[in-house]
Amino acid sequence: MTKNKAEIKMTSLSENIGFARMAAATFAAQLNFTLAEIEEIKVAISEAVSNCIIHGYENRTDGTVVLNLLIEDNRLIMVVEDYGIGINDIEEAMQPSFTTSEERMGLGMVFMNSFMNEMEIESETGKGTKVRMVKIPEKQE
Amino acid sequence: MTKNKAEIKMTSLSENIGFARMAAATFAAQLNFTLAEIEEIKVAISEAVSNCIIHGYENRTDGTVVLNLLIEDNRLIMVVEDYGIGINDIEEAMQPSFTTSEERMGLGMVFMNSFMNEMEIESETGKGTKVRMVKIPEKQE
Amino acid sequence: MELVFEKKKDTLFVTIKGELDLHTADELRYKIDLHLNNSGSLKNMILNLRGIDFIDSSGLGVILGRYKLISKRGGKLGAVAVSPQVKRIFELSGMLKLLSIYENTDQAEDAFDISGF
Amino acid sequence: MELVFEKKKDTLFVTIKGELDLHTADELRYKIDLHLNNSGSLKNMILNLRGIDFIDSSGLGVILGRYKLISKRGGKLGAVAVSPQVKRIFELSGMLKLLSIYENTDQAEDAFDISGF
Ligand SMILES: Nc1ncnc2c1ncn2[C@@H]1O[C@H](COP(=O)(O)OP(=O)(O)O)[C@@H](O)[C@H]1O
Ligand SMILES: Nc1ncnc2c1ncn2[C@@H]1O[C@H](COP(=O)(O)OP(=O)(O)O)[C@@H](O)[C@H]1O
Repeated sequence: MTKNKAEIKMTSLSENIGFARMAAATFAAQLNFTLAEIEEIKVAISEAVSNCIIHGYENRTDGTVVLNLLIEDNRLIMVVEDYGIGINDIEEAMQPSFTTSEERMGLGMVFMNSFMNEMEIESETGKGTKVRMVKIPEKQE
Repeated sequence: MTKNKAEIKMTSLSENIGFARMAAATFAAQLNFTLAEIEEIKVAISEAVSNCIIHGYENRTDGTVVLNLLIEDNRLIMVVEDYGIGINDIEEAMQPSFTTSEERMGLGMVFMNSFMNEMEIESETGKGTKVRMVKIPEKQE
Repeated sequence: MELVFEKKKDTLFVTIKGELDLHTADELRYKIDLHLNNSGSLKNMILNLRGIDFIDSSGLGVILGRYKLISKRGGKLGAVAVSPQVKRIFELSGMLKLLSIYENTDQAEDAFDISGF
Repeated sequence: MELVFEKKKDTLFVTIKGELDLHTADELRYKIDLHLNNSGSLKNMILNLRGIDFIDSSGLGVILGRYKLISKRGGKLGAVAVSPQVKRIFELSGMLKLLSIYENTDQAEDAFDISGF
């Protein structure tokens, strides 16, 4: 498997979080990931897509969440994007336990960071947010 | 679940047939389908995506297959599209056991037709092919 | 997600099956709180997580919120059949310090002093 | 897809696990044909399909092709542990007329006259 690409555009409905997870896990299975690594991928995608829905679109269900999956050079690259409210201060948002929602814990970014080899965020207020994550199988083929 | 939509664009690689199947099955699970119906959906998607790869792109791996999934009024609508060679004579192509590949059986369209409530094909030679399928859960909620 | 509730003495047993994410979090929160609110005598909670296929920070948030409710009543929180995956999530989030983990229901019942009920 | 091959007298047993579609069809075709070509004495084939999670017309095509090879040798094709899903696919395609279905390996071995080998 040298190069493969899938782009998924989906409605900002919470039903689609599980769908995104399953899609990412199935796509990732083309690489030599362990089951534990697949679980990590599922958590990272779940956090990223949930953030688009809760924060980016403030739970509106008429938004679009885009999940880009790419396999290249034995690495999985996942980009999750929304066209929602954006993040004012990315550094602040990345702080463990920082959250703008009262009932939440500010752990989403912590999990993405812990479970992925690379993670970076681009965002523009009022335009939207893009999270790029890279996962490399620990056991090389 | 009133309305939900997902669009998946993927490379024309045979690895992605299983991916498309899993994505369609997971998305479909939002409706009240039986396990047998989910299996039928998997077969129909498998046939449609395989056709894009083998016939539409003649096994070239640089094409794009688009899978559109839509849930509306308790129906699952699936559209599978390629931008490949197209079909000259759709009526002929739909005939059971008609095939243009020596090693194949001409059963793909038969399975799509048998397993879906509706199926229709649009195609233009040199432009590509679009298969639209509708599946309605037999047990209504 | 499937939920089974059971009361033993002052402890609420909750068996959770399925995936625990943003989509299912509201239902879990609502249904546990219904039991806690309906019965002021409930102090402790034990979660049976054997059937949990997935949990993320949204699911964890519900558990943490319930921990806070129970703490206010002077009760404690236990979890049974915690998979390595879930344990890791508990660890990263600091939840591991807030709850006790048991191999099986019997052990949890012993620890919560409700065996034989 | 996982394949296990076993020879008993003039019969090739093939146990197939996994998903049988365009992506795995080539491998299945190649590996069965390798066994058939390496051993001219093989006449019959019995497929154990207990582990088949999925099959579509591409997978079916491989089976039909092998049926033809075997028929040329005067042999016959059997299948064991055929799920309702797979059976329906066999039915729609006409394959059901070409092969015999058995509940389990013992029954198939009896029918193919290779028990005890
Ligand atoms: N897609 C997004 N759009 C807008 N804001 C976001 C997005 N993702 C994260 N944020 C901001 O970053 C904060 C921290 O996110 P996170 O670590 O996932 O924790 P939580 O979701 O629990 O708040 C959020 O509370 C929110 O303010
Ligand atoms: N996406 C497509 N692009 C071009 N031709 C197609 C496409 N799908 C089907 N066809 C044509 O229709 C024929 C019948 O298709 P099908 O019933 O699926 O059988 P098979 O795939 O076994 O040939 C194919 O052999 C091919 O000529």
